[in-house]
Amino acid sequence: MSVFTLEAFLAILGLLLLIVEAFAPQISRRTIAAVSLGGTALALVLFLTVASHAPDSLPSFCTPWMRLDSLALFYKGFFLVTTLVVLWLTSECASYLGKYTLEGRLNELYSLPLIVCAAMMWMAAAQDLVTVFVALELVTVSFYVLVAFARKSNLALEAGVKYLILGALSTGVLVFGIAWIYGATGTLSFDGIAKALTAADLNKSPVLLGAAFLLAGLGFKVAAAPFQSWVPDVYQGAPIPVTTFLSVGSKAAGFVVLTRTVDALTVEHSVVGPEVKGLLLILGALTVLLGSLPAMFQQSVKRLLGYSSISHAGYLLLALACVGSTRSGMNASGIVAFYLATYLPMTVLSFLVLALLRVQGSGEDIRDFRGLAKRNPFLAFIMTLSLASLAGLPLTAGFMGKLFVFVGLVDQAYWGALVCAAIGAAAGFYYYFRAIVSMYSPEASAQEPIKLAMPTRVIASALAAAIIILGLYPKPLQQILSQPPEVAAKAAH
Amino acid sequence: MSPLEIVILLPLLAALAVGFGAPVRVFSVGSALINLGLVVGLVLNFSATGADKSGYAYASARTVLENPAISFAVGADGVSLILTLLTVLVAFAAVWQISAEKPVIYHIAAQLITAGAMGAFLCTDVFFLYAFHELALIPTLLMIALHGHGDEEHRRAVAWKTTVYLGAGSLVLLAGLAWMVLEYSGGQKLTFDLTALKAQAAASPLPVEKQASIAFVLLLGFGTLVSLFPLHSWAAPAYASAPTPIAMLHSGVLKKFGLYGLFRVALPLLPQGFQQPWVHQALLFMLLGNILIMGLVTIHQKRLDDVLANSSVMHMGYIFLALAAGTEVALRGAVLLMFAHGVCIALLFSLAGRLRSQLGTLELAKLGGLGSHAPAFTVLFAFGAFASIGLPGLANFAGEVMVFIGSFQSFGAGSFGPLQWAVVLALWGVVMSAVYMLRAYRAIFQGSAQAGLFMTDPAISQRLPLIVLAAVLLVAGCCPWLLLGLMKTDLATVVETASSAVQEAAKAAPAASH
Amino acid sequence: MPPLLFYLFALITLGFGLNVVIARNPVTSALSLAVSFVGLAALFLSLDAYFIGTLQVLVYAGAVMVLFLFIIMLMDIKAEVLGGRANLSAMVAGVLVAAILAVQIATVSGRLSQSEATLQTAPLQLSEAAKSWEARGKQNLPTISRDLKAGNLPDAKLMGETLFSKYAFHLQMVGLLLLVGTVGVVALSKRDKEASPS
Amino acid sequence: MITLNHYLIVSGILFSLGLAGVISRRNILIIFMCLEMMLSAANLALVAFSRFNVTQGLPDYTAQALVFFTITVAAAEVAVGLAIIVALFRTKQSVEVEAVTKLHG
Repeated sequence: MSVFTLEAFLAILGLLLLIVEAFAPQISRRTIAAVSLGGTALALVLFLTVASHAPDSLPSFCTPWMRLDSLALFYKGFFLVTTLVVLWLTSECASYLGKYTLEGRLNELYSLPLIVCAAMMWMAAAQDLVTVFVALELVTVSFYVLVAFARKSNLALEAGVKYLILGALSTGVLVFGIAWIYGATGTLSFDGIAKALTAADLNKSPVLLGAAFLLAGLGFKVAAAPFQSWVPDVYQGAPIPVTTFLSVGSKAAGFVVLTRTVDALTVEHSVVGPEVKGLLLILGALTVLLGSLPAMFQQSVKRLLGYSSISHAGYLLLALACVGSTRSGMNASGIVAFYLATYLPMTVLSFLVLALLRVQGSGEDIRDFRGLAKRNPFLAFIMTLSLASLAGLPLTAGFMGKLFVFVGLVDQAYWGALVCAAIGAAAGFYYYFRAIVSMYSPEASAQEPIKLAMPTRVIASALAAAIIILGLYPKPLQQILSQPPEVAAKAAH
Repeated sequence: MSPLEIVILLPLLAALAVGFGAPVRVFSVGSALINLGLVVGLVLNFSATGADKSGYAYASARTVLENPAISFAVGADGVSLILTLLTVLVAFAAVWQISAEKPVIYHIAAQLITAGAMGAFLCTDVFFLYAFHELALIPTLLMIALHGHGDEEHRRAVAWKTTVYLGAGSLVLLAGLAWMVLEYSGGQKLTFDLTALKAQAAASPLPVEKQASIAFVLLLGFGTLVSLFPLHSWAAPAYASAPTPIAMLHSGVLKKFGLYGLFRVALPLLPQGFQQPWVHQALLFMLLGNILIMGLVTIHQKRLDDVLANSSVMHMGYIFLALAAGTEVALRGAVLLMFAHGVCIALLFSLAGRLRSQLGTLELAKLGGLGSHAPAFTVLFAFGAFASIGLPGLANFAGEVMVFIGSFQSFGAGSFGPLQWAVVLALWGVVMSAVYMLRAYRAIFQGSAQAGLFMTDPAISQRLPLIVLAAVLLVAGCCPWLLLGLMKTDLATVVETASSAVQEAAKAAPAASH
Repeated sequence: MPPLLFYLFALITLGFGLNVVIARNPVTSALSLAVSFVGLAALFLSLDAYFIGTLQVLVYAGAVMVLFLFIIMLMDIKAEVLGGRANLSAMVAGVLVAAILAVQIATVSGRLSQSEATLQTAPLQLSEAAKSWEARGKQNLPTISRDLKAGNLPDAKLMGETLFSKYAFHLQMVGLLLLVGTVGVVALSKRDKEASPS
Repeated sequence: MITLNHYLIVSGILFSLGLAGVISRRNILIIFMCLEMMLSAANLALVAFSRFNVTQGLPDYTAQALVFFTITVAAAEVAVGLAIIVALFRTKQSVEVEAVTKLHG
């Protein structure tokens, strides 16, 4: 069996669930949740066995535009894990989400993520811009539906419209960028682009125009600077599982494509290499600042996490700009992947706590966190851990991620970006710390204790353990990511 | 598994267990007691065997990352063992005296601070050394913000001031450490391992000016954490308003991390840095600020907690004096003084906390006459106060004398330079200590008590840890060689490199002036 | 295509495009956009992209714009009231950004190596293409090579060949996308049964 | 004669017109139309490039395939988008940008 079959399985499972929903409405929500969760879990287990045995098997018809290198495999696994936790989060939130959806239906929230996951997994292996575009749009259109899904809430609808307008704008910008890259290089495949860019007589400016539009369009998906303004609003309005999916899955999907694009654009002897790196540095530094500084003034934790997600996108962009740095034992794409791997557990955990509070009927403001330590010390503990990790305190996963970014920046002597990153980190300490203080504050906003189901405890503990393990023992993950991507690719040929 | 790892992990596990609802006193106090026993055992065993070739006893390393090279490496030499002993002593006393009605978070915070301090003292990897200190810092700040004394507004303000100072200090420190690591790794892969860095420093020392610049950045970073003079203003209000166990642990133990870092990281790796005239003179200026200005400030305090907090800031000046001198005698004296100061300030804060909880005030003007009501309390306080002044026979005396003598006879023997002048001025600090401590003692214990402000002696069980601390002061004061003997070799090499560097510089100086 | 026709259609595209942006009434905007798209389709035809040109008319000018008109009528949207300070600044910003962008693109496009190429200097070589198609052996589609030999560009056939051989999988993905879109539309626009029928 | 440059300039102007509309208009429907215009402008550039990138005597049909996908995607996007806008209109009775600026915290 190949990885490709798994993706097809997920997409078909999603389709089946959609059909079941249309023709057999009497089937309960619980069953559908169980099927989608079970299907994803099964896919994850199968993926792990397949990936360790025969990673290079792809059907011949997709070899022209798809390739399974180590990076693609890593991201495929990443997307599977993300989808699994998002589906689980959906089932956690079901009781309160049902109030905001039409007739309490949630089925699309269980079936669409499966399709999105398949699309993201295809995107991870994509080798040309056509594949990237189609997969990306499949993800985006699904997200239009998901964001606006709880449409009885005005906030969700507004978030849906915002996401729609900016998403469509970014699509336009992206296609325009692709057109110009194609016009300048005459090809749509990443390999072809990289090859064309090394020709000494190539005129820079058309490539640069295309690259700028392309990066801006992809920047929307990862919540980067010119398009960052949608993030807090959409995060606040969308249902919590969807926000989590956006914050982790959509961002990672954007970064796979960005990694491939930047790798192609900054290939050795590329005529536009330095300019693209400069552009990434400026965008990254700007994103860090535009994420961190407004975050200091937020009252809603959901918005706070939105801004924090922007600033993390900034660090990731800065990491991407360190192409060619090997001081940290990984190349830029490895650093980005590592950072995302640390970002997954901490973001999911913080959204989980938010969701559990919502289920209890509490609000999403910082002051609603007051006295959480008394209501449920376990929740307070994992929230502290994930916020500390988001802030980048030593001994947590977040610090390791930031460490690699900083090492890369120092290695390339990008001092200006380093200063911006440091400012962002310092601001981060302030606003995450504020949320932590609130949790341990003796004056409680509500007194009744929060009870947790056993599975919730287990999964939350697993994620918390992931934060600590990645913070204390990152060596294995680094080793996976430091293999040059060509190794797996060569095996495929 | 190295015993040191167990010592570091135990408080962490205790904090976790208590956090998830295990019986508080059993786990928290129990782990503190076990740790105390373990560390005493380690110390005894160390004096019997000594360190191995690498200079560390009980060393072990677990690789966390190959590149950049980071490993969870632990190892103990005399200096770190003495500070570990201090940590477990103070932690035991601090945890013991948390009363039963306090929230669980007191115990969690105390255990986390203990674990952090222990990790910081015992790790031989710069990364973990820094990381463990952060682990200890955060509960400190949280506890001041949440459970500090005073009204909410005041508490918040103090908490933020402390957070800003210590946060900024940590960032400067991180930058300095990162700079140093980068410079020493040259073009090769980065390493955070202290032993590897030391080898690098010995093989290819950095240019003197660069050493001085890094040393200065580290001095600012570590200095903020120890409340070095112009960066000290967070310390007094923070200690005055921190909950008692936190004040004991931070002023007694965690603050020593800054000094320890300078001794353990900065001195061996940048031996010439601190002897560069501009760094040296800046350091002298700052430490005299600590001793003289803070001494005067302390004399003018009206409340016991302010007196103790400011005196704690002031006493740090002596240790910086040893750093500026850089002789072996002064440095060993400074380590002894760190230990002594930690024990005596923890004792004093603990007693002050008891006073506050029983009488509701610490205004010196309102107190008085307690000596006749609470004799045991008075005796314990007298131990702390007299140790703090530097009375012979108590621990601080030996340390201070060694610092002063060692500094006075520093390298440029025969010439009466700025350092010698600094020693002369610093001696006045002892006088000032005597003035404010004796005044405070008199105000509290002698005279007549005001109506309603009576207190009785604590119960025997409550006295126990305090008696232990007082006994330690006495033993270390009478037999300082017990501790000094632990660090026969570890500071000698540091001083050797530094002194040869200074002598070269001294040789070069007249040559340049001609 | 003679230059005159090019200019005519370019003018139609851009002129009605401008009208979309400045018209106050949404119905006017929608109709202008439809006309602009027809002009654009003509430009596609002039580039030998017959299939795409047809698609542009069918999908965009036909389906999409009808959908827009339908929604505008359904919602009975009034013309936008102009004025207000915020609106003015947005307009100035819009015009400025657009002008800068247009100038930038025009400058850059002059720097392309091919920018001076015309349809005559970059001609299609159908007979050579026919030969290379025949050389493909089994994968040769006789109907395409026959058309090519006869000197006609079998645009739709070539398009179909590309879509169903190289991009067959992408076509499935787009099908999935359309299905997701359909489901989404149903989920998002179904009337709430619990709500009052106002 | 008409060169590639001419087509690109038309495409660029159309794209800029769309962008100007997106920035300056307040009616969400019109903004959405302008977005479609930008997408079409990008399509024009793609088709022009594909025609002038003659491979084996024929236009490059990979780029035209992308245009095909773009048009399809845009149609789906319009459908979903209009559904969301209609849902918004039902609750707010307005399709002005002001209707969605409530979320500023």
